[in-house]
Amino acid sequence: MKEKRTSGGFYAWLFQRITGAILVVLLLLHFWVTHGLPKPEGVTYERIAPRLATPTWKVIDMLFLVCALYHGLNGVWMVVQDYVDSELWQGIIFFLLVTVGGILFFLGATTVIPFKPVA
Amino acid sequence: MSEYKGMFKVGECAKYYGTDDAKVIHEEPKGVDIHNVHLHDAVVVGAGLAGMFAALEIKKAGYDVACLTKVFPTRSHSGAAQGGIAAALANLEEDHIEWHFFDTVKGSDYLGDQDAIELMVKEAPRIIYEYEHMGVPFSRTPDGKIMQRYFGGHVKDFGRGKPVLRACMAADRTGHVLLHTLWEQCVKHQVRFYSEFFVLSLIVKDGKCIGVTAWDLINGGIHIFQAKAVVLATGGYGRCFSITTNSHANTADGLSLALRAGLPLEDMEFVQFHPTGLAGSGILLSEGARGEGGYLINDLGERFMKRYAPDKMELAPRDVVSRAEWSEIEAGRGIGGNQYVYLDLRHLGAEKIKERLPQVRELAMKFAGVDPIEEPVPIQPTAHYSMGGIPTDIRCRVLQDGKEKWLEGLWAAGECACVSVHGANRLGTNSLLDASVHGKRAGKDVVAYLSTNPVFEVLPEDAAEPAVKEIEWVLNSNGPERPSELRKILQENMYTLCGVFRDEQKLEKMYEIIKDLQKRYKNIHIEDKGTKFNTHLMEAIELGHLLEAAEVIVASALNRTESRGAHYRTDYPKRDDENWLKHTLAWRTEEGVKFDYKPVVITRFKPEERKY
Amino acid sequence: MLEKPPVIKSYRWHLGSIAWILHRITGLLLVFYLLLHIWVIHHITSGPEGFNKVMSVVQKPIFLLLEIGLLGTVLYHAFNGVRIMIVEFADNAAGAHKAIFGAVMAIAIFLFLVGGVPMFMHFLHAVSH
Amino acid sequence: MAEYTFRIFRYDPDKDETGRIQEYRFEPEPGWTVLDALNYIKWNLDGSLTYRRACRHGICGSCGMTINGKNGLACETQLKDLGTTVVTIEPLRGFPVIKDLVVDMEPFYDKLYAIKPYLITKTPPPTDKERLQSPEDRKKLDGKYECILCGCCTSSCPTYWADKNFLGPNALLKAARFLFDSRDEGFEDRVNAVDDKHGVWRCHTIFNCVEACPKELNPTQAIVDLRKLMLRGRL
Ligand SMILES: Cc1cc2nc3c(=O)[nH]c(=O)nc-3n(C[C@H](O)[C@H](O)[C@H](O)COP(=O)(O)OP(=O)(O)OC[C@H]3O[C@@H](n4cnc5c(N)ncnc54)[C@H](O)[C@@H]3O)c2cc1C
Ligand code: HEM
Ligand code: SF4
Ligand code: F3S
Ligand code: FES
Repeated sequence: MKEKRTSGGFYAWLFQRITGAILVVLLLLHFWVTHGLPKPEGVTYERIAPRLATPTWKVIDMLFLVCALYHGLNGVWMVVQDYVDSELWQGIIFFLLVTVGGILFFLGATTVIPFKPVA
Repeated sequence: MSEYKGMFKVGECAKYYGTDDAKVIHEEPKGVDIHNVHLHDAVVVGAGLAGMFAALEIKKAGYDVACLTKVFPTRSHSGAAQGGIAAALANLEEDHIEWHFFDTVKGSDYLGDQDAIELMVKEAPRIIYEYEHMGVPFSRTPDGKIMQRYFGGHVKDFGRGKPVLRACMAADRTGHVLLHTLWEQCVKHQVRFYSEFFVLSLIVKDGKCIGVTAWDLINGGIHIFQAKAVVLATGGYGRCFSITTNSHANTADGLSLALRAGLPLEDMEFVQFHPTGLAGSGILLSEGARGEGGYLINDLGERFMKRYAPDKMELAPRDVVSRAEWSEIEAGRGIGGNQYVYLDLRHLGAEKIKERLPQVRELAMKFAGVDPIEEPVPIQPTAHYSMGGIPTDIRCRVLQDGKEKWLEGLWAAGECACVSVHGANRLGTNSLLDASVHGKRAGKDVVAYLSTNPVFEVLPEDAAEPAVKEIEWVLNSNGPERPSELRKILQENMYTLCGVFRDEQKLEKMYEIIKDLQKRYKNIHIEDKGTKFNTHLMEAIELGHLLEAAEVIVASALNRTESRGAHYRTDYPKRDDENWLKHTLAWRTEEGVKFDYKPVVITRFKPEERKY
Repeated sequence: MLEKPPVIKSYRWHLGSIAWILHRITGLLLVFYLLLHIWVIHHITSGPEGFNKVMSVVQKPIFLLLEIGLLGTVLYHAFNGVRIMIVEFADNAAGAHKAIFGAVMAIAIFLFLVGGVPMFMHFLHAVSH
Repeated sequence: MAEYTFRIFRYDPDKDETGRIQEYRFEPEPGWTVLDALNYIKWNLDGSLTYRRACRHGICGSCGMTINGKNGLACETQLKDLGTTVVTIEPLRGFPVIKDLVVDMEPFYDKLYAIKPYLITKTPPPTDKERLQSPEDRKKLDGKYECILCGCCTSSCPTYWADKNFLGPNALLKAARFLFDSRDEGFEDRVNAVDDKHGVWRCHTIFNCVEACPKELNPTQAIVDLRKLMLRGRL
């Protein structure tokens, strides 16, 4: 049996890279498709809604949501661990970050999953 | 009493004391009540190769050892050694311990004690393997063995053959890796270091050494370290000279401690000068600079070596080249009349310099601001190694009379000791070996001694008195003299008057200067009156040590009316085996330096002329 | 002992530390943006009118300009992130981090121009109407 | 040479509440290093100036300090290479100051002890012979074993400034020096300290350590190599 490892940091690090890599692809895609680059058009319901209704895009958008939320909030958590010494404050902030993450996930998920365009 | 009285209280131990496994600290001290008293089975002074090897050996045998050092262990000067450490491993070509034995004897100009040399060269391969097992990252041969290189004076076939690959190496950082690895092992075995503790005196009671006193540099305060065994391993005394390869910390502390305890010093007149030190500082440029074909040039632009060694030219041995340089300088042909000549590498071309001599180039650029590709490098002979030191027997026990009577409880090893394996001149790569082998032997002998269960003596009431007095005196000093000024006068004169060439007149003059400086030393002042990390205080005390060591060096040099090895008297240019095939022993007394002699141990090789 | 000594001169900046501090700042900005973004887009659930109303607010010319900034921020963070990952996963790449930075930034700038110029035209268009 | 102004951080624990700057003006000689200038001040102008030094040729690691906002060895820094005649000298950042330019290196050494900085072996070595190591295996130690423990790297690391529990580039470099030694069998003993949120994962690849290292080592390379090692160990 190997000695126990604290493992602290490894998974956070790994997932930060994995989500980062996924985000590169998704973000570029997102910019190009949503904003119609390189020929930008206004973002209107009429342009967005049909795409948002397709199952493929629902999957992509959910992946996007999860990755961005994890990556961004874990990023904030990394910054906090650097500059906040007190264990207590770290705990409080961690709790806040998880809560914010949960709420936003809820908001995002309720936007994407049940979405049906109004004709 | 002085205003500094208050600090000599029993203080709490600061965290600098290392790992927490001493058997007894702060046991109710006997006799003394105003100091920090620490009890350890053994105390080692110095954390270079010699000191740490001894400490490790003692610790591994299960005894409680404290290692005191005025600089953090890895900052000791052993780390500066570049070239290598000698051992006849024969990893790449034929080599024999006997050959190494002969080369060392010959190198010593037959002044080395052959029993000690034989022991050392025999021990050499084992010590290298031990280093390897400890983790030293040696360079490797294609089949994975320890890499070896050539080094001056190491040859095949009892001096008759070609150079031999004998210097075990780790690139050009051999000393560095040995020192760091040894420290790592000490950390592993939890040797207790007292870092930045400046040892001030030996405590000797009834002909027995029972401890040392030390000044805690960081926090201030005097500590008594009581022990059953004390090992001195304080390194060299190159700082007696203005131009030296040695560290600022090599200030003859151990030697001065011994002198003050009434012990003699052996063969102090032998100081090795290296021909290629960077002018101004003395920082060592490797032999490679000459080996690759560099020219030595005087003010007239001549390759002056043609006058001194027409065959070998720049490739002549160290002492010959050093003397040639100095002759030019004395004849006023130093560059611009100064005390240096040029090492010219420009004809080698940028490519070759970059490829073969990167280290030399880097040193010249970093420390002299000169790029050898574009300009010649100013160089001068530089004080490099101290052959003499505290007389010990082959078990590293310090001899009270220099001959056979052991001062119980005291050992010495490394550059500060004189066993003597280097005699009148040390071969390159033999001193790392000396420090390691004798550090280890000292450790072993301490263990043997400790196993006879000696007891802690009762500390005399005045055990710390000399140390207290010295510190108080320096801290309260208010005279007109600046220690740095006195030191400068000492070092510069030692370099010119007791340097590469000596004669009676110069040495007499130097002796006068030292006497005068010693008088002036009594009237110094220091500007830093604090107790915390007071380096001004430390430098002032070190100056006292330098003055004492220099006095003995000069007196010994004056006394030895012959030329042998590194000691060259222009008024006595020949080796004189009839009168001088013997070791000098010198005591400092009220009436000046007193001498005695002891015969050289000759077992196998009869003295012959030393010719290369 | 002085636990927190005052600093006389700020520590020298160089490519690595500048890249890092910008990465950190852009990362935090992006998080801030992400929160807003999710909240804004959530309005799509309230149907076309509501959504278009919100969108018309966030598509005022000033926001169009900010969006170009967003593109730059994203591109910097993304491609510096790629540099970090190259340094971490490629063999012996840490010695070449400056060259890698140059390379990824070249791509980022290229993409910024490809996307940013049209967006700027769009902005000009929006202003003139 | 021109006249130089040396602005030096001073702090006397017996008198001062906090640090201050003291200025010295004089004309240094050509070829002088920062250490030469400090020695000149100590030996001629102000004996109370306090700093560490020993070898004065860049091998003992005593004289690390912050020179014009960048860490380096005083003895290795040529004045003329600074490109200015105003030289600001401060103690190494991130460590408590004992006096003037002397800092408490104990936190630095503690990090080193944490990674067990010594070769750990379990199989006994051959008697009276060296362990073999191929030149290729030995080469893996290049750029790692040369460290002189000067502290310039760890003291330059913004992550270390922020998180005093971070092992720092030096300890991680040392860990790599042993973990990549073909003779070492101490992976299990060391891994807990290294594979920790204050260990190898805390570094943000800022490269200040690489810029600062006077021996031109690359602690960042060591750190990312360790990360890969940990990653492989988990896969
Ligand atoms: C530039 C240079 C290159 C060299 N190259 C080679 C080479 O290639 N091969 C070779 O074999 N040899 C070489 N030598 C010689 C060799 O390095 C030394 O002779 C050897 O390392 C001495 O080791 P040591 O342990 O005796 O002393 P050091 O390593 O000098 O250690 C002395 C120790 O004593 C401590 N100390 C001193 N005074 C006090 C005090 N008052 N209180 C407390 N502690 C004190 C110091 O802190 C230090 O820890 C070289 C020397 C120099 C200067
Ligand atoms: C587009 C692709 C992206 C890539 C390749 C990427 C990559 C990375 C990487 C590698 C890190 C780790 C840096 C470190 O260890 O110091 C990181 C940190 C971070 N990222 Fe991203 N990222 C991307 C997008 C995003 C997005 C969209 C956000 C915002 C939601 C974001 C927010 C952050 C934050 C806040 C940090 C922490 C910054 C720090 O610790 O200095 N990133 N990113
Ligand atoms: S890695 Fe470089 S900067 Fe860091 S301690 Fe070692 S030598 Fe100094
Ligand atoms: S500066 Fe610090 S953050 Fe990492 S790359 Fe060097 S250790
Ligand atoms: S004094 Fe030794 S590294 Fe500068």
